[in-house]
Amino acid sequence: MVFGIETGFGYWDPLIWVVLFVLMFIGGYLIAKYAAQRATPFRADELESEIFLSGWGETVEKDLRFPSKHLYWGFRKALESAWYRSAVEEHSGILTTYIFWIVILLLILMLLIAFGGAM
Amino acid sequence: MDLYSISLTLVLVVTFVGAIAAVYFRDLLNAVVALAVMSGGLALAFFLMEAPDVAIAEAALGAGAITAIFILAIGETEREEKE
Amino acid sequence: MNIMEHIAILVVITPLFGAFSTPFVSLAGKKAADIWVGIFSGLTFVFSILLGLKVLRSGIVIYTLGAPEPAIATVDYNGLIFPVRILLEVDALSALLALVISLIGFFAAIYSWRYMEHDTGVEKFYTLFLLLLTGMLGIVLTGDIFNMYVFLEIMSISAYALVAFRKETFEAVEAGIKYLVVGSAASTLILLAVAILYGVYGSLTIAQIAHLIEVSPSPLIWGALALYLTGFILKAGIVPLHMWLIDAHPAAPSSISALLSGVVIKTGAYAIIRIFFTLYGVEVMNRALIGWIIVVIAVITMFVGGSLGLIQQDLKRLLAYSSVAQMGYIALGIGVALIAFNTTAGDAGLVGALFHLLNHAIMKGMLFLIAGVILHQLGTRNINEMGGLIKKMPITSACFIIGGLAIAGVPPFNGFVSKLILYEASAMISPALAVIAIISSALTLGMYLRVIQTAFLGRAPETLKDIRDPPASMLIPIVILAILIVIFGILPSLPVDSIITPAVEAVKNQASYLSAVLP
Amino acid sequence: MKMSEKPYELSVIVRTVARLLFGLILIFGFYVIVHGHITPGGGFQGGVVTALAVIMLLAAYGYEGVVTEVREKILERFESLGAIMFWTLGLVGVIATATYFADVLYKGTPGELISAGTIPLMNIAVGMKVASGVAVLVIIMSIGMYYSRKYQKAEKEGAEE
Repeated sequence: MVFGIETGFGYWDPLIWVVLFVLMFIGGYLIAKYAAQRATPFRADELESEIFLSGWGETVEKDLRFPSKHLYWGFRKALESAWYRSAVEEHSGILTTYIFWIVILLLILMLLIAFGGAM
Repeated sequence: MDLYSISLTLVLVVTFVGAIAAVYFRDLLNAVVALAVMSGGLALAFFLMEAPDVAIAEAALGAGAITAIFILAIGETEREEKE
Repeated sequence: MNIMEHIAILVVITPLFGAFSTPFVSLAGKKAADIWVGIFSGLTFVFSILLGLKVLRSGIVIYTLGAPEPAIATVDYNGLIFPVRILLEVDALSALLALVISLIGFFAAIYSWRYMEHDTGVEKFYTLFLLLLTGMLGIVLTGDIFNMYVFLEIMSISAYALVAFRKETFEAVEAGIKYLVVGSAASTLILLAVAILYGVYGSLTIAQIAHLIEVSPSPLIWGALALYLTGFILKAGIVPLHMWLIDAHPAAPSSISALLSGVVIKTGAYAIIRIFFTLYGVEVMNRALIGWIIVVIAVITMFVGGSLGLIQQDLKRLLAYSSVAQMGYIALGIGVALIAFNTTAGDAGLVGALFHLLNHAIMKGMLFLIAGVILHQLGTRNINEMGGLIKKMPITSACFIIGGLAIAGVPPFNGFVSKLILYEASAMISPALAVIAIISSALTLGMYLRVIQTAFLGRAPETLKDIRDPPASMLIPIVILAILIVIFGILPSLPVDSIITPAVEAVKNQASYLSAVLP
Repeated sequence: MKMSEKPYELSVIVRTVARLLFGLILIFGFYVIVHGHITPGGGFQGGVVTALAVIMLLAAYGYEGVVTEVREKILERFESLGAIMFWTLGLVGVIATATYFADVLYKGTPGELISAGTIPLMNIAVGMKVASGVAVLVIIMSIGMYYSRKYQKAEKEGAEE
């Protein structure tokens, strides 16, 4: 079999995934087509076509772009104070910080390897 | 102590003093001259340790070219180092 | 002259000649220089393929400079036979790296034809470009630690100059100077390590030093190992010495970013593998300790790269953080291979590391070329200013989506296969490692989904009206690399069986590397 | 610091000595390059010495005084030529059915000037490359300074008006 590969203690066959992906695409396309047929056409002139968005004002079509900062916002919010604030501060772009890290890593590796490296 | 060790020690002391002075001086031109002295001492040390090839390279580059480049660059800046 | 006999040196000297003849050729105009560079990087690629075929067919290739015959590496001095000559020693690992480097180099050269059309001083750009290629190929092919340092400096100095090539932008000059300072610090540490090894063993040939370390390990060499490791960790862009990469890779012209992120940092990984498995050998070192150091660094690298990439707004900066994260995966494979050397887990770790190295070179090379296309066509690198690009430039967008999903480890692309092997290898050591690796992969997926969602899908802003796919000479390298991603994903055993497994065997078989040179 | 009227020029003594020494240093540099295979020194060291002659002129006369004598575009080509020469001399070994960099030319008697095969030629190639490379480096630096001086001066005059 040309497809597939041994991975240590398992076997990975991409062919089945390819078939699955193709089936999923066909299924999604059919559903989208069916939905497009069945959906009521949008009538802007009629009163009942106004969209009610949970009490908010109607969204303007121009604002419907989805900026990148909204994705994974929960993850970022959760780690904001614990990790991101200090990490972004550390990447300050100041050259002495970079040199500082070289010295620190060299010290750690020297201590660990010079005294424990030999068998 | 034979003559060789004495002269080598002397040259290395000159090198060391030059290096310290290069860091110590606040006038950049003086620091560059001290650096050139250090390079000269280093070149002499290389020569005493029977590496004339390296000595020539060190003398030409360290004492000559780099000093000239530094002096050209200092001409563009303030001479005194400020806090 | 028989070309196959001299193939090892031809791989190194072809780009070298191209580099220094380009200023003369460019007197005849920019078109001539373009074609000249295309010819020479293409020739390098062809020679690398031939070299790889020779290594696969007849084992380790020795090429000695200045000897009456290529295979004579030793000198007879009063009955004492030992190697002193400068030599290239090419095993399957070196050949694999040379192939990857010259592949990405060739595509980046062709891409540069149109990408650099608005810049001045293109002949200097091409000279530095080919010198960068020379340096990388020299590092992976040489069998001599001092030559490795020399080629490392050739590579690094051309990289510093290329990062600062667009000298009219403040960002490029600043990044270039930062890269210069930290890169020189790392090179100095590496030179110090070479000096220590030479002082202890009186030799510079890798095989000879490895043999002497096996016979009489001196305590000084562990200091040299720490210096080596620090230097090459910086060159490989692994946390905590990754910060220059984040500044330098976005600032360079995009074809250079593709080379820097695709292959230049891989030479650091290659050197780490070569030092651990060939120069020192796994027998004399405390494998568990050093392996765990590498694994811990790798885990931190994956998390830092993934999590900080998630908050970037600049496309090329995001790609640079992604490179950091992927270098973590490669380091994880190396660490696992050290801890569990010569077991199923160790072999899988090495296969995963080398396969991911190949895959990441292709994927990140392609992604940076696409970032260059976007910069060239739109004039912006900010993700939030893009949108709906898939309608304007369908081929480029399709390639980016393929590359982004592949690098995030989505089946059925090639990144998934190599990451799967790495997950399983690390799970055999400790399941927690595999969990962290999968979480980091999810972070990578997050950052690429952001780009795909915001820049390629969605609605186009008013400002982007007449945007088209780039000209053919920029598009063809991207498309070929995308096709390679899909092929390696669907037929993973094709590259693994033909080039990765021989390289893994070469890494594990230190004895044959030594016996090829020693009398 | 007060700016002198001329952009960059040292005293007459320095300029005269520099003009007189220029040729001598150049000749010494060539000597070190050519005798690289029999005495200490070689292409690199001699090249740096040769470049020092140009640097000395630069220090004494400034960019304007030197650019008429030494053109950096020609020096750049010269540097590439040195590299190509070195590369080609390496290839001589391959053509003579040995390996790259093999020393196949006439060996001669050790200690004489015409001996050691390709090595003196390689020294000359390296000398060309290093001399022109270091000289170009400093000339380009001083070009940058010349223009920044000019720019500052123009700005000052603009501010006075």
